Amino acid sequence: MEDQITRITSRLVVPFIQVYGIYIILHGHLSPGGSFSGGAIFGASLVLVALSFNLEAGSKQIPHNAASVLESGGALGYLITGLVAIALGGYYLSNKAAGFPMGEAGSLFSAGAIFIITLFVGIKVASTIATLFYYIIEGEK
Amino acid sequence: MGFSEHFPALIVVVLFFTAFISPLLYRWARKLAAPAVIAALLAALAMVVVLLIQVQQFGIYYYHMGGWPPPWGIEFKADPLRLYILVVLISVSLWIFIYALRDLGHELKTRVIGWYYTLYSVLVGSMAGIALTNDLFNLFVLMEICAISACAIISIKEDRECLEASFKYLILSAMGTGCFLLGVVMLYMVTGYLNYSFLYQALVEAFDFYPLNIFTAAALFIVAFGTKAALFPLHVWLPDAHASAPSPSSAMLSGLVIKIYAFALFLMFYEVFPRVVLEAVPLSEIVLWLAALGAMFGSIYAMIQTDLKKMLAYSSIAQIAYIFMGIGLHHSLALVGGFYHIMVHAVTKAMLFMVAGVIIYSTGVRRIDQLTGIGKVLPVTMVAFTIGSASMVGIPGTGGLISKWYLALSALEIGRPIFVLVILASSLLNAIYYMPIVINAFMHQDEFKKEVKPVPGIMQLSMVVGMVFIIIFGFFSKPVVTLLEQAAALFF
Amino acid sequence: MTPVIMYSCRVSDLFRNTLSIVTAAITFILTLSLYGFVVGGGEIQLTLFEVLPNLEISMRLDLLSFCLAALASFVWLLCTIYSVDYMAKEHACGRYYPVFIFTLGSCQGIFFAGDLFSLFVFFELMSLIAYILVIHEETEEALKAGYKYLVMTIIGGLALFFGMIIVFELGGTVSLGVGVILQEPSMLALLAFICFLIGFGMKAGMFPLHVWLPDAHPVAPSPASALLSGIMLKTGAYGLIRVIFHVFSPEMLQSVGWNNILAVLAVITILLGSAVALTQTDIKRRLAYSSISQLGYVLLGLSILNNNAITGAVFHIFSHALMKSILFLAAGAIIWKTGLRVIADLKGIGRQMPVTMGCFSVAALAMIGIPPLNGFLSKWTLAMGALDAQMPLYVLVLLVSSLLNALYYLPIIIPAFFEMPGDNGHDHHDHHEFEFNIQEATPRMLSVMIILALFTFIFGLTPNNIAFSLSRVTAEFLLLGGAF
Amino acid sequence: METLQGIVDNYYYMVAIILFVIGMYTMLTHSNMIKKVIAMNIMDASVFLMFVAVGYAHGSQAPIIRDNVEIIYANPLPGALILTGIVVAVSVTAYALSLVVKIYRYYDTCDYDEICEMRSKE
Amino acid sequence: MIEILNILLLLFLIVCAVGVAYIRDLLSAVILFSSFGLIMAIIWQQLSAPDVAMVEAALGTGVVSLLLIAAISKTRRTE
Repeated sequence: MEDQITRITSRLVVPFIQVYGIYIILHGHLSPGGSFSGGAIFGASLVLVALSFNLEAGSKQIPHNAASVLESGGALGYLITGLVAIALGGYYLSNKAAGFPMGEAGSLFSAGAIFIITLFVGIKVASTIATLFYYIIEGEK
Repeated sequence: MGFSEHFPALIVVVLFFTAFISPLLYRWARKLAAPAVIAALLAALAMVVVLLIQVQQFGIYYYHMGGWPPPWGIEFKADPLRLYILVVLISVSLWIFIYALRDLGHELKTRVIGWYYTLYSVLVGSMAGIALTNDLFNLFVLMEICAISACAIISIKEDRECLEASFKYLILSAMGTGCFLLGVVMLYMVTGYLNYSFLYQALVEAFDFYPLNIFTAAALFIVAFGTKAALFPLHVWLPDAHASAPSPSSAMLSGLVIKIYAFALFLMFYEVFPRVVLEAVPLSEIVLWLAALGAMFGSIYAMIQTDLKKMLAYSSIAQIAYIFMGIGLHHSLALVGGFYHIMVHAVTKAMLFMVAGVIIYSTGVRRIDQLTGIGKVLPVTMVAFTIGSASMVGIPGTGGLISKWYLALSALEIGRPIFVLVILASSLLNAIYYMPIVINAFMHQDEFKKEVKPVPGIMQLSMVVGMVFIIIFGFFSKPVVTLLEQAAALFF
Repeated sequence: MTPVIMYSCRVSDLFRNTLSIVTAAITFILTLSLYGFVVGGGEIQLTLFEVLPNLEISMRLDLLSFCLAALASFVWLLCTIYSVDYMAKEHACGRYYPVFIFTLGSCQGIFFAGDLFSLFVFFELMSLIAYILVIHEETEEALKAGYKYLVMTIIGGLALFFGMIIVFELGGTVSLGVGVILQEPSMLALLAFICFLIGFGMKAGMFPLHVWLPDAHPVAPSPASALLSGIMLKTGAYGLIRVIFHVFSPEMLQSVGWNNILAVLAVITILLGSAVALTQTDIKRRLAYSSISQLGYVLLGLSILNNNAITGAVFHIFSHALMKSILFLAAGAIIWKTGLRVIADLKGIGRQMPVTMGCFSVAALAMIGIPPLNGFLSKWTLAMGALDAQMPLYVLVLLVSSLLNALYYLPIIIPAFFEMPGDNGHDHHDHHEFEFNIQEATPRMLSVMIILALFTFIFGLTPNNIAFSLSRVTAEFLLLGGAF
Repeated sequence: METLQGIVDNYYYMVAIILFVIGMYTMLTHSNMIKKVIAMNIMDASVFLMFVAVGYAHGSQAPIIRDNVEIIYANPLPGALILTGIVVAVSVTAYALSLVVKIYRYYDTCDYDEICEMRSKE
Repeated sequence: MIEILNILLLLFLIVCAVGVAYIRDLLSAVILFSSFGLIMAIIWQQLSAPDVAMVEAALGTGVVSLLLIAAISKTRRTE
């Protein structure tokens, strides 16, 4: 897979894919999409890097340790956000009732806890996909 | 109710939280990882007990995730029966975990132990969720999580049998969840609800218009949960999976995981499908007869095994059949018997797998015919085995008798003594394959030939705890039975 | 309460010999101390705790329990004393004594059980514990016999369980002595009756279920066989008595004719046991088959269900316990001293071990039913009962069986005293051994046998002795439905 | 005729059931493990298709807030559920594939029947 | 008109599924499967569930095919 064309193309394309992924994650509550699809796109971009260069370059881009920390961190963030809602007096994972700041409907920061949660889930999905790919392709972990 | 109103969610959350934090802890502060899991389990147990007390005082309690009321939001329900299951689940898993602390180092590579903690907490958390949830789709998701983590604690051992067994398990349980989801869709199609309580009411009306859909859904549920809980003809995955897994995992799988699915099937039959549906088609009958067959064939298969853990696994098939019988008999006493058996068998089978684990740890022997004379070198272990098998057979003074008593009583109550015969015949078969092991272990002239490693104190302690509990279940069963009778009264 | 103390007497340590004797003695004395109370017609019902709603471990003391408990603890005491010498040669005494005493405890538990459930619990407990006694020798043969015993025990236990559940289902309670639980005959009640028959009959060595007995008794150490035959078989009979009189009622059984099932089986048991005993060459096996036939008498008495028959049955429990204990202990003494088990080898042994063989002969004669001994009295009473019930056929059965008894006991006794060892000269080694190595058993063992033999005489010679009158009273008590 | 009409009316359901059956058949009969995993995905997808079809009302629009509030929305709940379902299915697939790779390393084959044969020879 | 498109798509789905079942070359099967996923995504768009369609396109088709191909590259290509 050491091909000049794929390298250059992927070098060009990857930043856009990543931005697009982040966009989808962040706008999940406004337009179709969300953390799962956005995270998958982001993760796919990482896999693309790994495929078009070689595994070492990919590993450099997202080291294994960092990936697994991010995985746990993403899930933990999700759970903690839910707990914060309880601390603020609502039910678990409740949003408006717990007093998260709600913005204008239609703007980016309009959904209180949803925003935080999607962010965390996006991180989780992206890092998980990358980890899984490495796991299968490398075999030894 | 104050802070405790959040407990239904927190029980699950705290376990998942530990699950994700433990690999981090294992990476950075290795000594804290295991205590963290223990602390989480203890916290969950405390919450369950508090909830149980409150539920008994104030009645059934519903918790809405995110404050969304049903039928849209996910709803958790806390009623005595579910909390009873949770108490059994969490305390037994705590006990197994403490045992696992020593045994894991022997069976697994150090590197993956942190992941084992994660999977363990996820497994317990998802099972707690299955028991608590009041929403079909949530049930589906939790079932998948449970299936993956259950497979993973088998395959984490990374030898050939484990991998192959867990793949088989994964495929069959994927089939099970596929069927389940199809059933859910069928129900959603005719009612538009996923919440148990709403479904229960809506199905009464919908039954007049779409009987076929509802029957199909019910049949699919039986297949789904039957596969997952190893109801007789769908049990093929169980022996391999349970026998090849590391011993704590086997204890967990045989002791708890299959019970949770049986409990889920029970919820389907009693909380989702109204009586009219169950009376129109003999669904309970099907479950009942399959259970009867399972009770016989599980024992017969167990008799011809040569591997100790395989034998225990087949015995689980026979024992889970009692629980299904408790569900299928459709009588309050049968429920008491079935649910009591959930507890008894969870403790007993977990302990028996621990015994197997200790034997493997200490001597490396797995074959039944090589166990001759082992009672003299591992006395505590084999006494535990003796008591465990006594409970399996249903000798008086052990918990096994009480559940059989109730099952048999209810079979008579509805006028079907044939099932009493099944229970008795199955007990006899149990005796036939458990007793020779005990006898040969203690009463044989031949000395045990293999080299023996000393058994760590914590393992012995866990087994002693198990023994004590089995005896306690046999004699002081009244509080539990009273609780169960109250809980069962809600359904009749 | 006394039974509780008895039950808790489970001790094992260095002083175990003394201690177990003392325990057995205490048990015996405590049981006896209840005598005055019971004869005064007292009854005690005592609930220890509830296992399940309406299902409790409870204790109950009445005349019948007292009789059997006293008998059991008496024989036990003597057997324990006997064991001290006998077991000195054996291995694993540390296991033997606690188990021995524990069996006593559960046996007393059976006799004092206040309801079917506790009866069942103690019954199972005793059977399973006795398993350890059966396979004490740990030989291949013992293990095989033990396995058979275990399987049969479990089958019996399950049958009992089934029967008990039916009773609970139909009657709502399993307490004994609150009157008759099952009033109406029905299919289920018949099923329950058959189940009890299987469960208790298995223990009592009733005909189709006796297969474990001739294997298990001979392989156990002799004191244990004495108890197995002498007392533990009786627990089966005891259970049947309880079931017949407290769960069902004699009138009901007679009216629907279910007692005939028992009668037929009992007759077969008697004849078959005696006949097969004839063909045995091993002395302990012969004794075991003899036990089967003797228990048949008890069952026959129970099936006839009138005053004389019941008296006979209860008294036969007494007398058979004494006789069979002597026989097994004597056989044990012979084996202990000489290692001989085959009957043909025992010629002339009466000259070397006169006291042992003397006791043996007394007991054997009692078995046959020679008049001044207690066996005669019980058979006589049974026969009276049979005649009362217009059943001369049963008398015939008794006579035939006695004849058979004579046929298989006399060939042991007569050669033992009147023939020289090695008459047919088949082994010189035997001869040698007989000449020089055989002495009398130790005094303790002898004294035990002598005491038992004395009781055999006493009970036989004085028709109004205490055991017989107790049996008589018990029978009346039972026929009156458990109330004075 | 009525049945036929029913089939035509509910063609989404029918296709979903057909796919489900194909998926299950492939999953249970084919011995190749990767094939099994793909079939599992097909089976899941068919159920999801059915689920979404349940939530679809004829002529309805995607449930996105717009200025015009008069239009019929499709039921968003199945959509949200299916999202979760897909993620779950993907994770099961990923796990199954990692198992397959590991099994391949031990047995040098992906074929389940061959593995069974090898095991029975041992 | 749109109905006919839908029906065609559905038929194509079935064809893909059957193809997956019968093709012995695993890589082709994976490609067929990913086209199956894409068609599924279109159908979901037709059924007014755009976010499901998006997730299916990204996860169900993209990631799963990726993983499948990775797995096949590690193992054997034919059945």
